[in-house]
Amino acid sequence: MEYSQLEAAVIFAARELSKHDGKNLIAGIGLPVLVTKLAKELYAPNIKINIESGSFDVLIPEIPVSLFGPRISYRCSAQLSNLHSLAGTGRGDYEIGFIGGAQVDKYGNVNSTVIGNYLGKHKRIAGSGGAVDIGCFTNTIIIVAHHPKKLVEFVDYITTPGWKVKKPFSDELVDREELGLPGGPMMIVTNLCIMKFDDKTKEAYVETIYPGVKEEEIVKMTGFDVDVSRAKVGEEVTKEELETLRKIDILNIYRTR
Amino acid sequence: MEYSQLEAAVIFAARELSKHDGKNLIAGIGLPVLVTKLAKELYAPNIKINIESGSFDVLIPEIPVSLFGPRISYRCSAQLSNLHSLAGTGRGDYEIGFIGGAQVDKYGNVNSTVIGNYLGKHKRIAGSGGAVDIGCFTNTIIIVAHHPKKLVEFVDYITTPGWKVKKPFSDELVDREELGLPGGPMMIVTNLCIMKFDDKTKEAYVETIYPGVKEEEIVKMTGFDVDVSRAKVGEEVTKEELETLRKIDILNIYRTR
Amino acid sequence: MSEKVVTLEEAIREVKNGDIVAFGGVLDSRFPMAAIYEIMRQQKKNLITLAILSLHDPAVGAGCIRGFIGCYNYLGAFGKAPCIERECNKGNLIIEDLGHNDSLLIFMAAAFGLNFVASNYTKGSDILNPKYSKIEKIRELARNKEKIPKKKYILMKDPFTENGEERVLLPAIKPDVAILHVQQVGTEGTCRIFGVEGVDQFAALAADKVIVIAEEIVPEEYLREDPNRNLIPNIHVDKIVELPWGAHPTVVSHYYDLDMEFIMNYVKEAQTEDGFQRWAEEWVYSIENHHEYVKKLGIERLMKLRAVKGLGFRPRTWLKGW
Amino acid sequence: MSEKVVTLEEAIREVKNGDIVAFGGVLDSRFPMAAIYEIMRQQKKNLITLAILSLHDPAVGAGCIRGFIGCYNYLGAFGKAPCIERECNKGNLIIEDLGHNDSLLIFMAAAFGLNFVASNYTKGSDILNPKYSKIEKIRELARNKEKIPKKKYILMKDPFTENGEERVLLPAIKPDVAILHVQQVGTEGTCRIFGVEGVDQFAALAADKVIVIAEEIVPEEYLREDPNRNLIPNIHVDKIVELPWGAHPTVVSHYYDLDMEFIMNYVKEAQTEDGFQRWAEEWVYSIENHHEYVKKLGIERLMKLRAVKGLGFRPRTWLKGW
Repeated sequence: MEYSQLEAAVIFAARELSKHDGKNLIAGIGLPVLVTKLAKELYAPNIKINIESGSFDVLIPEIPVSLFGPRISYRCSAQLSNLHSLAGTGRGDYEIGFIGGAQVDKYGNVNSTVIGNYLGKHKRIAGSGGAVDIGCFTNTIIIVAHHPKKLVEFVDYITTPGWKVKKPFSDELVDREELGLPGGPMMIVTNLCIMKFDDKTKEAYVETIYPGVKEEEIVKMTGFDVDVSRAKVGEEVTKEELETLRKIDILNIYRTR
Repeated sequence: MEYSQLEAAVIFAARELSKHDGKNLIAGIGLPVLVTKLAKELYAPNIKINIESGSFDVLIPEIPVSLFGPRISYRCSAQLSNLHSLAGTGRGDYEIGFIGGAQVDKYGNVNSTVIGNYLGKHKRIAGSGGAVDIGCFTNTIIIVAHHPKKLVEFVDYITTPGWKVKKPFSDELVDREELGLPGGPMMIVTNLCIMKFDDKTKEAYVETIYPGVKEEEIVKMTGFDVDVSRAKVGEEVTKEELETLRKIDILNIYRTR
Repeated sequence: MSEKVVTLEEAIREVKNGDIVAFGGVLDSRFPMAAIYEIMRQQKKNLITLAILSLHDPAVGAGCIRGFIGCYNYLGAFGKAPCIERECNKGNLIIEDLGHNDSLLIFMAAAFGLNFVASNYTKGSDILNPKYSKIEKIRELARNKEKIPKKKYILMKDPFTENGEERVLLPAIKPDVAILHVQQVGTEGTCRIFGVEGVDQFAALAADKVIVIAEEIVPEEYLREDPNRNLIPNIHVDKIVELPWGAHPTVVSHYYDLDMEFIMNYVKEAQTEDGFQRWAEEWVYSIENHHEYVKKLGIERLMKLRAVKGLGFRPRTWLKGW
Repeated sequence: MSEKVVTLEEAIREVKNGDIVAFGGVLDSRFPMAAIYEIMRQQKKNLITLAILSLHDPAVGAGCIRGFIGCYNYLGAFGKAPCIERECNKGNLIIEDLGHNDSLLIFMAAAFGLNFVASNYTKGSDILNPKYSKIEKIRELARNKEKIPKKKYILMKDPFTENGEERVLLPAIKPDVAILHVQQVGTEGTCRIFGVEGVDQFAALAADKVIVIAEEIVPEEYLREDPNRNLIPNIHVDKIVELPWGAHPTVVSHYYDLDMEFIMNYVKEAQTEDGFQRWAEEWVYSIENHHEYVKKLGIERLMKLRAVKGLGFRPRTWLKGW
């Protein structure tokens, strides 16, 4: 079956969640919801999806456009305030946090606030939403379109702390651990590959390439010097995966195809 | 009709609330609930009674033994957490706070924590409950049995700040205003009289004596040198007041008679 | 019926220029749009808004809102908020970037009578970087300047622990007015919300004045049959307005769905200043009140948006006909 | 049925000596009495309890609880708590006196991931007076000493305001375990409470481990029909125990009333140490489990306590016969 690169991204990301069945996860707006729903259908039936909308253990009967609407709160365990759910990051409730981002660097720092110079010429983008909270305390999965302007050497603004972060009240870069932050980026999922982080350097390297994608393309489309030497080719997308995904987003609301 | 002194206290206190119809009040455990319910029946139908149990605008269909039971939460406006209601003191939501106390001094400071020396020989009593929170931010009415051991020169321990209070982290006495605390004691209601506070000295004086009570008795039963020169005799308790009170506490749960 | 019940026009007259306004709902959900339109009609100035929203975009375009302390500036799935972006670029809108928890904690702290809290939700990020803070500029806009803290954050050593870890102090902000759109309000002000609660309760407790706009006014006694189900007590509500469809085009759980077409059209029109002016003229200024707005939307459009009982939304595959 | 469902005995095995235990309910309402009895049977030691309670009195008498950080030590309308008073006088129970709001804020802060908050709820009182603080002694009892702050309060100038008013810093405390008694729990742990909510939700969010004892286990789907009505999400609940009448003799809204006679008898018996030992032997140690306790209470007694539907309690004038 034919499939788009973005469909591959969603499916490969969902496969990664199979290792976390039964755990608590918090998912941000957009593709994370689609990925986690697919994972719950196929690989991790007991994963608990929580949303910063105050909705715990959500079922997602239909892919939502709004992260704060009835398709999220529908028959969740409890519908409380946004703070009740998102403060679960600080409490240590969520093993995994799943976010998107406009700009991601090789240390897994994410920028969703401004592109350019915050104090000079820049373009405003979405803003943090819950991304900073999720990034400070959970093991994050970051999903982003593979493009040299999006996968960069260093982000213009750290919205979500990755492995090399700002020392509070300064521009000095320090290791995440130095600030006592738990968790950290686990992987970057793009429409071409999955990158993980080297234990020592904390830099992203290509771990899994989707079938049919060329290494050269990844190198060309990555805005930093990326290690592809450890890359393996992922298993082919199955008919079941694709059909399930298309059934979940039957109207292609998330434009994955 | 015959009535007890405690019934007089409840009725005279309820009359005082007639000036506050339509306002928000927070009432503590015990007699305050009985007084406010009587006031709502007779003098202040639109007074809003709130309880530190998280219960807003309560109806009190039957006099409760527990301040945290179903007779309090019954058809209140909203039943939230204790913090939701009691923090209304700090928010400035309640014009009046109504509390009891084991020991009250001439400045309207209330002690409900220990009788004696906290660091030496002492007897433990109830503890603050919400009394300190109510006393810091509202105009308080304090109800107490008239006895020289209960109405004292200065309390053994300030649980609820009155007019002369402790400077934070010290034993130094300062005026309440110096700490920026709003409100303050409005009156002390006993089974013999109502005391109010002199605007200048902030000391309690007898304002209203219940019919049949002798001045000498008040002087004798008061543990501090009390000014009775301004006292007037209150209006006789009516049949309607007494009947309503006895109907509210039909089983004499609060032992007012 | 209580004296609290007024018209939308009367309720919005309570909003003063330079007020700190907390809107209820979140983003494209249960957002008080009719209030946004009325704020535009009454030409409020220098308002400062808080928290996670963005469907206030038209009121930014109309020059009513000039300060924002919060965490989000997109129209969710509909992408960039055209007026927010434009007015921000022109220097007319000042944004102080926070995280989501901190945006909420500002209300929570005020709701519970606290002055500040030690929050750890931004460590390592540039949100905490003081060089990006614009709180002083926002302070200048405020009618009650003392309500806006002198600093966005302050760093201190934890005095309660052995090691004295660094803590981030985040100050409370008490809104002048909260404007909420809820599904049901009792005749005396008790509120019941269905679905996502957002920060409505904390905002209502924290604000000096609370305006509640509701899909329905219902008997107070009905809501009081189950007080545990209610989110905001009557004593906290100052003004009540009944406005069915008053959150259109945002989604109201158990009542109606997102009007995606309407929002997409807005986004398209508002790309240019002229386009936004035309849109505002058509959908706000030339419309006398909410009744006329609903009539202009038309029955056809509204019927398609109705939520299905037992679900709280209308499944997209059920959309054929109504 | 989820693996979370266990017996009371198994659940209470999760409580370790020296644990900081948050009990749900308040005072004589919805208090987890069966858990108190089982704590006595399992002879826990050096427990530290928080907040507003006092019906834990028998576990104080039995020597299980030795620290208390909270605001209330009476049995409500039933007067003094005999074992608390006695053990306190003997130096076996260490009480750190707080106000009610501060007792709650300790949980709230922990629930929302804060380290401390600036609270103003004790200014002017001796509660704030450091010479009366016993926090260091309570710290010695704790299994996880770092969980108890070094100081009860700290005073600082407000760094966010022009005048620098003095603020009182109050630290969060994260309980090791929360033990709640609720009316309904879903098969996966979702909790629904009727009537007074106490601090159960904050305690559940804050605690490392959460044990929920319920009048009834109900289908999870039933509670999920209205998630806005639920107070504690399933993901926060670790152990579930079904124990009808498990809060006896305290009151459980919509289920049963206060057993005043039982409490008055307890108060009378526990006036002396011997009397308390006799009471404990009769009502705790000689009773194998909660089933036996309920049988001993007898049907006659229980039927009189049943709440009336539509009211949530049984009017006292309806007590003739059952």
